Amino acid sequence: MAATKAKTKGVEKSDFLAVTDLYKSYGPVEVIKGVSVNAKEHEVISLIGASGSGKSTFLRCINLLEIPEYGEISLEGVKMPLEGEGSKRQITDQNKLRAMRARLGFVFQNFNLWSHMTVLENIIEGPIRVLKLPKKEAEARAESLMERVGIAERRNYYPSQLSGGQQQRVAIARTLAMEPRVMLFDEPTSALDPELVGEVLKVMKDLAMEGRTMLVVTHEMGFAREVSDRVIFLHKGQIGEQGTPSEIFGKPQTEACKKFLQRVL
Amino acid sequence: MAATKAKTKGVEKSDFLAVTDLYKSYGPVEVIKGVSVNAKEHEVISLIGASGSGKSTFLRCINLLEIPEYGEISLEGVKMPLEGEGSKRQITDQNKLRAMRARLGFVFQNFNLWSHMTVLENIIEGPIRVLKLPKKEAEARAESLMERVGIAERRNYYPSQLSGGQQQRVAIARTLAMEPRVMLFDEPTSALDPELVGEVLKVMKDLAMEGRTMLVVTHEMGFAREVSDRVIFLHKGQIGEQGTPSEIFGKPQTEACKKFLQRVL
Amino acid sequence: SKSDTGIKIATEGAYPPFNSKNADGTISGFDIDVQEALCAEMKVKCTVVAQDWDGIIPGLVQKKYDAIMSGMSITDERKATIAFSDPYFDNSLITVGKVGAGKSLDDLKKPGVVIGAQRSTVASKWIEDNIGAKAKVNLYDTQTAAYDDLAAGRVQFVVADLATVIDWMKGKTGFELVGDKIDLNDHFGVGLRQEDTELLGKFNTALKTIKENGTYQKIYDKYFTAAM
Amino acid sequence: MGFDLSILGFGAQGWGLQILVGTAVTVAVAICSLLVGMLIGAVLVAMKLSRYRLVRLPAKLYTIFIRGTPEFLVILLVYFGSESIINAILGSIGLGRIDLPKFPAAVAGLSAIYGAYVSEVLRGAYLAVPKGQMEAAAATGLSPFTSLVRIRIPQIWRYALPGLGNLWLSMLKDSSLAAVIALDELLRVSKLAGELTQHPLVFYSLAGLIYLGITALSDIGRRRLEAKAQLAYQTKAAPGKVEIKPKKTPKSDLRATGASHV
Amino acid sequence: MFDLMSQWISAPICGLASPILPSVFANSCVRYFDGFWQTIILLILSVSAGFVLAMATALARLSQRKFLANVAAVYSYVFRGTPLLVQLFIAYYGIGSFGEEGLGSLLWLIFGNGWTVGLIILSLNTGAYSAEIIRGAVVNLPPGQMEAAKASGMSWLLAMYRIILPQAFRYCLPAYANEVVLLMKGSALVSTIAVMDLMGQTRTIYARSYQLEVYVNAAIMYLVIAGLITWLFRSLEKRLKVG
Ligand SMILES: Nc1ncnc2c1ncn2[C@@H]1O[C@H](COP(=O)(O)OP(=O)(O)OP(=O)(O)O)[C@@H](O)[C@H]1O
Ligand SMILES: Nc1ncnc2c1ncn2[C@@H]1O[C@H](COP(=O)(O)OP(=O)(O)OP(=O)(O)O)[C@@H](O)[C@H]1O
Ligand SMILES: [Mg+2]
Ligand SMILES: [Mg+2]
Repeated sequence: MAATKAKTKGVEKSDFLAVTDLYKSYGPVEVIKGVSVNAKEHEVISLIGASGSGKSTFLRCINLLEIPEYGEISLEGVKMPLEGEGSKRQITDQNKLRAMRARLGFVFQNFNLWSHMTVLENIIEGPIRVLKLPKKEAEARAESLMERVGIAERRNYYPSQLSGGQQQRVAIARTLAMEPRVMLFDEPTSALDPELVGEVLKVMKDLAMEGRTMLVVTHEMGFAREVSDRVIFLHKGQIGEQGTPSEIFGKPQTEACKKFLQRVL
Repeated sequence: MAATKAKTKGVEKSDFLAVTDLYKSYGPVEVIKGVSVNAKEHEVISLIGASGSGKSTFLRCINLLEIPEYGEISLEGVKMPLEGEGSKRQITDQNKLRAMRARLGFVFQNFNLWSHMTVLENIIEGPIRVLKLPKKEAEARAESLMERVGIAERRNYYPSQLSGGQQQRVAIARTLAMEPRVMLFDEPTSALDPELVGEVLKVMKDLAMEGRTMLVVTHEMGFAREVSDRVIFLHKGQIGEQGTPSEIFGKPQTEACKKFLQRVL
Repeated sequence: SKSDTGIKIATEGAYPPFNSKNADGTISGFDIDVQEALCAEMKVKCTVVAQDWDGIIPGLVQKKYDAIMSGMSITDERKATIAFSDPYFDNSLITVGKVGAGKSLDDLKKPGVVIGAQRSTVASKWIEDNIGAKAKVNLYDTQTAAYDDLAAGRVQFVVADLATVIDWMKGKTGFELVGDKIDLNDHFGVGLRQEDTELLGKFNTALKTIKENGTYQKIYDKYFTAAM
Repeated sequence: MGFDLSILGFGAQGWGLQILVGTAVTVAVAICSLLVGMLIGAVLVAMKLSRYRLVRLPAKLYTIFIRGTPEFLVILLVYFGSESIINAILGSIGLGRIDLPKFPAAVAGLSAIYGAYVSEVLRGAYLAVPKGQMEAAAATGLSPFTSLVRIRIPQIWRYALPGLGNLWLSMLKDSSLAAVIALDELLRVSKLAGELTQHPLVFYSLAGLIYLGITALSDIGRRRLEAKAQLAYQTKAAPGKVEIKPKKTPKSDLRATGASHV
Repeated sequence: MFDLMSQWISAPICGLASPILPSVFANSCVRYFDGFWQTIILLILSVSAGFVLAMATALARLSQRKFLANVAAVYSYVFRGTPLLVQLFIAYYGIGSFGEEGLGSLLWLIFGNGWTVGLIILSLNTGAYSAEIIRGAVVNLPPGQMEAAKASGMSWLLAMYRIILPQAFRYCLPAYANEVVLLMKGSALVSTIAVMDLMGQTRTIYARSYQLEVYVNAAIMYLVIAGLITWLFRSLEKRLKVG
């Protein structure tokens, strides 16, 4: 991690991942209405909130899977390449975007493993094609990652031959293989059968422990409470409340948050 | 009802609908293993039991949608036209079968409304084609039935334009238009959204009140308790237990029935 | 009995000057004029039907029509299937090529040469028998298509009936005849079903008459004398 | 390469009228072949759905044959073969010969081809009708025949329409094959005109445009029909007020479920 | 070169087999086989070229660039909206009528003989149809596949090439097999532009004997090719089947 630390020199810690005043609508419906989140390096932030409150949309805006109409996103002081405002907003520099996406690891709710590739192929694809790693090196990296998330003996299986929990672990390994600066998780366990949730949460906890910067949309309140440095409660496209887990779960301030926690706990 | 009563003269009440020692298998799997049920006229019988216990199969055997390998079925003393035994069993007289089916109204779980016909057309089809009623008369009958189940203002709608509850009420009206002697219901509410169940149960209760002979496979224990004269608990293709609602729901005798009731109540 | 109802005569309609279709849908040419003269002589009503070359003999056999007048050579192969009247035209083959493509028939055997002809004609058979496997032969559904490819330059030579070549070369520059006429003792006749001997007799009589009374010569002059 | 526009006109030297007539023949061949093809298809599908292997087998073999043989070849086979067969049969029972003109021959060839494809479309549609629909009919006491006519067939139509629409589009194009048996349809007229005027490109391009036009028109018509057939199946709208909105069908199905693109 | 090959293959086969073949077939055996090889070669080449073309067209149709997408759509529509026979005639008799002088010697390499014209038109035709098949498959893939590719920093083209198209191809293999059989049948039409493929040879044989059997023999050979194609694609499908 020494190398990466050196890279971030001169960047204020609070600016590691900075999302400023984000707005996003679908047609006439405003889904995100001015959300700002600054993540420090090594910080683990949980995003919670009712269904439809805009959590996924917020996350997808960060790596521009959706283009927000207003607001800026920057990683380690470098801005996402956007230009214009409102519906005219555009990506200016596709190459820069790709480079930045590679450093923003995204783990999907539905895993989205590439179904025509084996576990190993899924993991080495990005490093080889995007990071231009030699195949040997990519494979070595993949091996250690598979070991780590506990799917090494499935390396030649196809996604359809894996359980949901295994698939999600592969998806996490695939993202890690890019050595991203920040990991974004969108409800990584909600598509899993209850008995498979644990194995994925365990991997995520390990990641948090080793100091990864993580932004996690989750319905797993236990995870949020135990692992996060900060919990953000999204309410109707805005930040309803935020604080340490003990603040949020212990004494929520707003009505909305109280109600939400009552329902889910 | 005077006319119908006259018709049944000479038939013993207990013989109104008689199913004797029915057996049915699919391939090697025996699904119904010797079930006998005698329904008296005006009797309402609820069939309950775990999923897979053979309730639907039993009901479908009654009007020969499935052909049972052994056992007899008779309505008002007239036997269903079957011949042979085991896998060689055959229907002997198609005309007679059709006439008897017309008098055994069947209401499906999935309604099975004819999707290319409007509500009105669905209801008059049977009377015109099977009972050879003049169109005028069939329509008059349909009108009063639509009134009764509360779908009169939808007469020109197609099934796809109706809610599930409305569709099931049309299906009941379609069956009633044949003026059947017995109504067979196969879980008529289980394909409905919870808020739509009530409207169909109400129609069925009305039918029970006016003295229809009914055999109802249902998961609605409230309905079974309130409306039935007798409740039959099917267990693994046999009658596990039967009695009045208060007997069955109050003090079930068998382990299986107790367990089942615990789960569903 | 045919004379009561009239007879149908098939022609290809893509073989000038013998038969070719016009913009108004009618067909005209030497074959048609001779046919009209013959029918007038026989006093029967004749109708011309257009028929593609490939199917023209099967069509006759299957009684789609009663006769063929379509610049058809009398050959032994064809005689196995149908009957022919006496000849009404003496034909010979000729080779036409682009100016400079060749001087004699031997040039047809040069490597890389492509020769065009209409599928299933005397010409195509002659190429096969005399040039053999040495040349590449392009076979076309119609004679016109073969000429079109000669003009376009896809083939260097076309072997075809003398009369059609002369007709086609009218007003064109850049093409010349190659070598001598190829006389195969080839004659055009009216194709008829083998069992229709009565009709055959009538055709022969009529043919004899129009040759004797000068009608035939007039038609012949109209199409060929000036050209050749 | 300049050309005199009058060759496209309607005067004595113009091929306009011929082209128009040719277009009409093309459309007529396609329509007749579709109708006859539907009849053949209906018979074939009845055979394919039969309980008896011996009845199913010929229909199946026939379909395999049509699927694997060029349309061009089938048309020639029918053209040269059908009459001999028909006449052989007629002859053997002591009847006279018949004369099969080109138009019916073309229709016979094309419908022999499309009958096979239609039968596949119909078979799919037959099986697509939900089982419950027929069970409800049986439970009501409708006879098998009445159920077929009143319940199954009206619904088959709905499922079959997209497939039939596609077949129609390929049929239109395949009707150009009638040119090879010298039926004066659009393509053959264009060919003759092109050869005689020495402007083949003009006439072939014109023919291409006309085919494109007919295809485009048919495509619109097909969508209308499909939308209409879907009328009863649109959800929750007031009756009578249901809009005829062409359902978005991917353009990719210009091609038939299995027919040629000749 | 090809002629030589076909002679080396067909002559011995026919020589050996003629005693057991029906006479109509035996008499024209060499012709049939020459045609057979021509058809096979034409098919292999046009399927290959058409496949590349189809991929490119499908990509263009799906791309964000309006102009590219429109060009691809028009190409695909025109070739699917007109009969193959018309396309062949336009190219061979129509464009070809300008001759070498009109078209230039480079274009004449293509338009100078029926075989290359046939190859080009067959490729363009199957390219247009296959592009639609592939596009349909791409559109029906789960959108998450593309998103995951984007999220790992792949460009659109790279994602298409590595992630989307390989999956789409597996998905549409049965439809594509169907298309290849249709192309095989369509290829019979090149006999109208002076190509001696199986159909061209068949028609020439028929012109000599007028026996219906000549066509029946050809039909059997075409059926064999169709069966071969179906079998090939089935095994390909099995090999590519995942999980
Ligand atoms: N592509 C889209 N088009 C239109 N509306 C959308 C789209 N995606 C999301 N929305 C709407 O935006 C709102 C926020 O959606 P989002 O998926 O971000 O919610 P969420 O907080 O992630 O909910 P959940 O917990 O159910 O995943 C919802 O009302 C949703 O219907
Ligand atoms: N067509 C069939 N072929 C084979 N097995 C069948 C068939 N229909 C039903 N079965 C089997 O018969 C058994 C009884 O089925 P049935 O539908 O009668 O149960 P049920 O009591 O109605 O259950 P549920 O409450 O789920 O509707 C089940 O195990 C089922 O799998
Ligand atoms: Mg979400
Ligand atoms: Mg059931």
